[in-house]
Amino acid sequence: MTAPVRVPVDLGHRPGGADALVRIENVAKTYTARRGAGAVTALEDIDLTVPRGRVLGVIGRSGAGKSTLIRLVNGLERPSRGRVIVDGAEISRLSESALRRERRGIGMIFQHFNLLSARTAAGNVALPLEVAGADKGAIRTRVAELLDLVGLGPQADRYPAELSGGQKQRVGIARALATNPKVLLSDEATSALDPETTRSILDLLGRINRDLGLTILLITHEMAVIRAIAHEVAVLDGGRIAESGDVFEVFTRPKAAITRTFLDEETGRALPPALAARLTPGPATAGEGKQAVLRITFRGPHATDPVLAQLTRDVGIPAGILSGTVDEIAGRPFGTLVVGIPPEPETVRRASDFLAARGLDVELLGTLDLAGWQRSAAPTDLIHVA
Amino acid sequence: MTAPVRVPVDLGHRPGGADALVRIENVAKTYTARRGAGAVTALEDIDLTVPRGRVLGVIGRSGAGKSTLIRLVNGLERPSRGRVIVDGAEISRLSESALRRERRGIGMIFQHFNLLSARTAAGNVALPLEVAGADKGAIRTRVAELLDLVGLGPQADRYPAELSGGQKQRVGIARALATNPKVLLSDEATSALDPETTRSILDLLGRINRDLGLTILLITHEMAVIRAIAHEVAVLDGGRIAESGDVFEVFTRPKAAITRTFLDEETGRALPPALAARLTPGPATAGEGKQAVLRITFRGPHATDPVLAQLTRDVGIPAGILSGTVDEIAGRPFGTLVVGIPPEPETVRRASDFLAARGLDVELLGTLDLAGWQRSAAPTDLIHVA
Amino acid sequence: MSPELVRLLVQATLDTLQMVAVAASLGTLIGLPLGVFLATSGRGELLAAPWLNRVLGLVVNATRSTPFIILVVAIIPFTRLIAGTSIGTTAATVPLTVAATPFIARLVEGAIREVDGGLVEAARAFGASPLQIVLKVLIPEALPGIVLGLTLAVVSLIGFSAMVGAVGGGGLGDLGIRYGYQRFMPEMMLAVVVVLIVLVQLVQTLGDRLARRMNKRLRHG
Amino acid sequence: MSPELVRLLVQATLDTLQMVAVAASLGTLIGLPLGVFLATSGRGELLAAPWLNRVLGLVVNATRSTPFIILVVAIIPFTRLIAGTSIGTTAATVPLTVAATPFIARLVEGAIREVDGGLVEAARAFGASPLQIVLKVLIPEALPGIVLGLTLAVVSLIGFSAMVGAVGGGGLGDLGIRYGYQRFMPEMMLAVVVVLIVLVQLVQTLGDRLARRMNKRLRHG
Amino acid sequence: AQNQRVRVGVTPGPHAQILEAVKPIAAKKGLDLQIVEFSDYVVPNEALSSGELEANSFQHQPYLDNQKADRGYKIESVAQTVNFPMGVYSKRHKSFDAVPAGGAVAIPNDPTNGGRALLLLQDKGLIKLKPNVGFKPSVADITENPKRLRIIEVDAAQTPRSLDDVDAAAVNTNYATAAGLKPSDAILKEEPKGPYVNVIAVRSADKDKPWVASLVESYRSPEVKAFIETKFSGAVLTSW
Ligand SMILES: Nc1ncnc2c1ncn2[C@@H]1O[C@H](COP(=O)(O)OP(=O)(O)OP(=O)(O)O)[C@@H](O)[C@H]1O
Ligand SMILES: Nc1ncnc2c1ncn2[C@@H]1O[C@H](COP(=O)(O)OP(=O)(O)OP(=O)(O)O)[C@@H](O)[C@H]1O
Ligand SMILES: [Mg+2]
Ligand SMILES: [Mg+2]
Repeated sequence: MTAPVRVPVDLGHRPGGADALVRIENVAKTYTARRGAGAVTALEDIDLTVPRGRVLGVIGRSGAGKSTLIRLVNGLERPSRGRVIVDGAEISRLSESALRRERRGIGMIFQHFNLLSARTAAGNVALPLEVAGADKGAIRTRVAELLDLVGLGPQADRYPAELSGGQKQRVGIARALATNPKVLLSDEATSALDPETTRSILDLLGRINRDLGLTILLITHEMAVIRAIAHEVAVLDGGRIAESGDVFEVFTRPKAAITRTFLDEETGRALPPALAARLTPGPATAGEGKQAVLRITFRGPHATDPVLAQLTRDVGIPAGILSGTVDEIAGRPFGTLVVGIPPEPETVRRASDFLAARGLDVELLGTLDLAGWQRSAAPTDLIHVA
Repeated sequence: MTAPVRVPVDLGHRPGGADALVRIENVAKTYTARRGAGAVTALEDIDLTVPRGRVLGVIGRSGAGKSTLIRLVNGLERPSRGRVIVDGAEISRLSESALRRERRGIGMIFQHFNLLSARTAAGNVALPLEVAGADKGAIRTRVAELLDLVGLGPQADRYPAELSGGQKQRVGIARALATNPKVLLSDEATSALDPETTRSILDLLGRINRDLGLTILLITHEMAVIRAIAHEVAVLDGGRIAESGDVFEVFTRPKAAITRTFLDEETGRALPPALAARLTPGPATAGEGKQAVLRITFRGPHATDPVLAQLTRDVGIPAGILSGTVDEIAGRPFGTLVVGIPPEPETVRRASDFLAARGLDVELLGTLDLAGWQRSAAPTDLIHVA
Repeated sequence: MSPELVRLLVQATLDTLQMVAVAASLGTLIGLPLGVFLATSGRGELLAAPWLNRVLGLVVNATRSTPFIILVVAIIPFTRLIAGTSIGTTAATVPLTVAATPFIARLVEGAIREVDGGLVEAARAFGASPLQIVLKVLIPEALPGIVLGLTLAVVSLIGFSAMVGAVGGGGLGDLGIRYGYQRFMPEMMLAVVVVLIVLVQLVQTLGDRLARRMNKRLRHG
Repeated sequence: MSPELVRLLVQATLDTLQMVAVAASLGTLIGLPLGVFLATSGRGELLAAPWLNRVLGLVVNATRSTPFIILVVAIIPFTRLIAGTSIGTTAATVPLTVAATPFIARLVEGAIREVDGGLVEAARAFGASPLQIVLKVLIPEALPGIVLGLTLAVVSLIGFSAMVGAVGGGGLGDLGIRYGYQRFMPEMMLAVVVVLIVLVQLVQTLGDRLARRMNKRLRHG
Repeated sequence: AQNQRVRVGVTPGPHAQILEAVKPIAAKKGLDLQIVEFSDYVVPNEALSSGELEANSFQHQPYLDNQKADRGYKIESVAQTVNFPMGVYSKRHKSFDAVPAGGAVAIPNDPTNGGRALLLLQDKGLIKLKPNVGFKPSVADITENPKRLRIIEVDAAQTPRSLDDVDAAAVNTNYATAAGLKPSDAILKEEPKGPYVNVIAVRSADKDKPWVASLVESYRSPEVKAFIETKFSGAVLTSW
């Protein structure tokens, strides 16, 4: 693929994004019962807004109602209760013909691609342009440009049946962007893409968001996607919003259990599985071969290593890193370290106090029992005294 | 969903896995040309084996040939050249009817699910059991058990059109496991799943691999999946194998550029994008506001923080963590830190020598120019002197 | 209308129902597998038997292109073998079935060809035999289409059955022709047409409902 | 066969070709949109117009269930209006077209109903109008099915056209019946049947090829 | 004792209607007539020959002879019945002379009636047919057509319906009256004593069976004659 130029995405909070382009008010959605299966309440009590020019990421378990939510926004589903308003138009109440006008300003990337089998990649991308009545020459130019952007120039004349999964997905992305919509609804747009292609697609979306003010409502199950492109995030759980807010806030201080669980699956935030198996949650208990495990979260202007060095040097508590990550979320630095310290309650208290005094978030995960740990010497080596 | 019991996966190298259950020898695959499009060479010079009872992960860019590769293994595609042998049977040469017998021992999870629209979730899972001639009662029991395992008990009687993307994918997973195959071919089995569900599915696969000796050939674009479950990994690039080997080896010492690129997209291994934009690759150059950026890789029995502390204390070179991660790959500890140090060549040389002497891999990424860095004070705060 | 004509109308309706029911059932019994075979036995397909495919295709085409009355006469010995006689409503069911079968086969073939290739691949991947694929994948997935096709066939048969008058068969169409057309009795013609329309309307509605009920795919709203 | 009979055969073949070509073309011209409408105008569907849907469905059913010869008589005034006369090959094309149209409409309806609902959703999401959805999504996606349906219709028409002999329509089927059958000229019958089979075989092969060529989806191998 | 079953094949229209009138009379003579209508001219003989009918009543002698010659049936006529003289009608012209050169003439498309129509035209000197064509000449047998008449063959019952579209049409009288034409208005008329008297046919083996006599008697009864005369008001001529 022709690698799109890597442009760093400016994700800083910007002024002027005050008005809500997408407003979801008190929405519920129930799929009616049918012979052999009961009704399914997919969404309940949903209140959510996407400010103009911003990127809202939605995460949630499989079946949480994410696709349903996004389909409400362009009126493919009607809410059972509540209102959906996009740029002033009450989508949830418009007639199908009135919806048509509104939808021309809303691009959508479908979870299952929904490509026309009888049209080539180029033909599929051309569809929304034809629908909008663009002239032939303009369509040709725009389609070629879009296919190049998503790295599918050479595949322009292939039919969907001749494309790989990720290639199909990229055709869907190009198609959604074809008419320069003001809102983009993206349902797992990068789920079939490798990390490199994902990055280039996210760069592309970020660039359009920044340069053209595209508002994006983005569903994903990849935390990295939220981290890379979203300004705000909403976490859906069982059809309800478990929590929502600024990405940095939510990711660094997750409140809902589901959010924590998701973040824990990211490398560095939780114990490696081999160690996790030996962890007893709850207050620390002393004993031979035991370690109290703390998770230290660095938010914003704090450094990583000196804190542990100081803990050892100044307080006399040896701490070993069990796992950890230092990264940037929505452009702001953020780190997590999971460390092991001696398990005596007094030691744990002192360490916690010391760290808290330095402005760090500290969480006691439990007690690690390494007695009889034999399988591999490796993990224990991680735990050491500085 | 009913959360499957979390069982830690034993991924240690085990003896007795010497014989190759899947052998791909010198294989090439070309899709023939048709009116309007040329021939496509999807695979070339592929040599690959999956030892019995092991998990081989395959990664590669979108369109690299991963799906094609996996489809060769159960004979859904025939290679244009070379041989594919599964458990002694030459799949690439068998007649369709001979293939049938072999295929009953090979489960497959399809990238696009391929669920029967006319059957419920339970009916879809029952299909391979019916095909294998299991009796009704046994089928009912097994189907219920499998649906519970993938967290779809309540959705048993829903049709695919009434399931979410991830729910469909899990039906596909349950279906592939139904007959207790000896080999599982998995084409992006978790691509539509949230981190928590992904984890539970991987735990499930790992458990079956461990307990029943299931051999798995697994395609994924998520490095975390490889990390969590694969013993070996092969990296496909443009239809050829760019590199392959033990996961720990490949992930900690990636040789191919494509592998590095993929790993760099993981949190911690590369610079955060905001900083990456200010990095000039190449030898370090001194200057006002400049930092030399080193990537330090800890493999196996090495600790993280004391090294940096020692670098500061003993060598007198202040080092700040720019990003980093400490984790476990295939059960072995592994860490990466990207650090900034003063950019003078002599300093860089000394630091490198010191770290190398301690058995660490050190790589000079380039020079970071923070002069005029104003947007946010945050990232620079990460860089400090211990 | 005189009571006699009403009696005739009732009898004709029963005759039509009987003929169509039998011809449609038998036609489906043979036409369904035949259609499935035609759809799956081309070169490189599931049951690949290109030669047999071609021969059966030819037979189907030949049967379909032969005018009904010629078909009727051509198969009189066969009719007699099956029905014991070659005339009357019962006997007429034989050529009607012979005419319906290839028609149904082609309709079934069309429905089967619409089934997503990915589903067949999935079944092949699980080691399903061609027969299993046909029974567990192709037919169930094509069922809504097959039902619509059968509806089409039944409606065609109702119209078609008018021609069995040639061998002394009865039925509504024949009644319409004999009385309405030959004897110039417009009220009989009208009565017959009304009954036919009601009948066809019933069949069509039933077929549509059934097909809709069986279709578990996402519908285009 | 005498030269005179050969001449008759050639003339009949031309007549059949003409009638079938005209009836199939006009039938498609009207039947295609009609079928699309029937498939998309049910309650809650794309063009939702349940009343018109029901009325048109009734008309289609009525036309389909009326025996051909009765249809011929019933529409004589209409035929005369269109063709200037009610008898002869040209005039026969009118009832043939009237009979073919609802048949084609139902076949098209079936093909359209097979189109994946997700594709219509995608088009709706881009603000496509119902007409655009029909022209850019439904018809192109259903095209292989429509072509198979039209093939079926043309073959049916070839067999059906035998009945236009009633109004002096001529054509192969009529020739076969009047000479081959009624006048007991087996060689004529054979000649007619052979020409018919060749014709049908050609149409079927062409239709199959075309449908296959147009189908860009994954095929079941 | 049970009445003897006699299955009689007829064609729709007058033959069927007459047999319906014969039925009650035959019943008194111990015959249970079962009338089987065939909208075809070939099958009734085939069915009779193969024993699926005991008799049929739909054809005239020349046609029967020809069928026997063609297909070797062992059946024969046992009585003459009725005649449907054919007439040529027109809505456009008062006489056939007024039919212009190249005018269209509709005739029935079945060999019997069509042949009759052609022979009628030959008798009136309008066309010439090949010699020795027998009773069922076809359009292909026309050798001379000085008026260049366009002969259009349509279904027999269709001929009256075609009058609006042609200059003239040869119509069997029964269809003519049913369609509201007056036989007296015909511009050409067949000789009533032609060879086209219809017959009752039975298998040769049966011709001396008592039921045959009963059937013939019932048919050629005064009641039936009266029925025919009132029902068809002269369009169907009886032979007794
Ligand atoms: N039927 C086909 N005809 C022509 N080319 C094809 C066909 N199927 C796949 N290809 C091409 O072969 C290459 C490999 O495809 P494949 O599906 O194996 O990729 P992949 O690695 O699975 O990609 P992804 O991660 O996007 O699913 C791609 O360039 C694709 O476009
Ligand atoms: N047509 C339908 N009828 C009944 N239930 C449905 C229907 N569509 C979706 N559901 C149910 O509604 C719930 C929400 O579905 P939705 O597709 O919105 O989930 P999702 O969050 O997008 O999940 P995923 O990440 O797996 O795609 C699920 O439990 C699903 O099974
Ligand atoms: Mg979804
Ligand atoms: Mg793939």
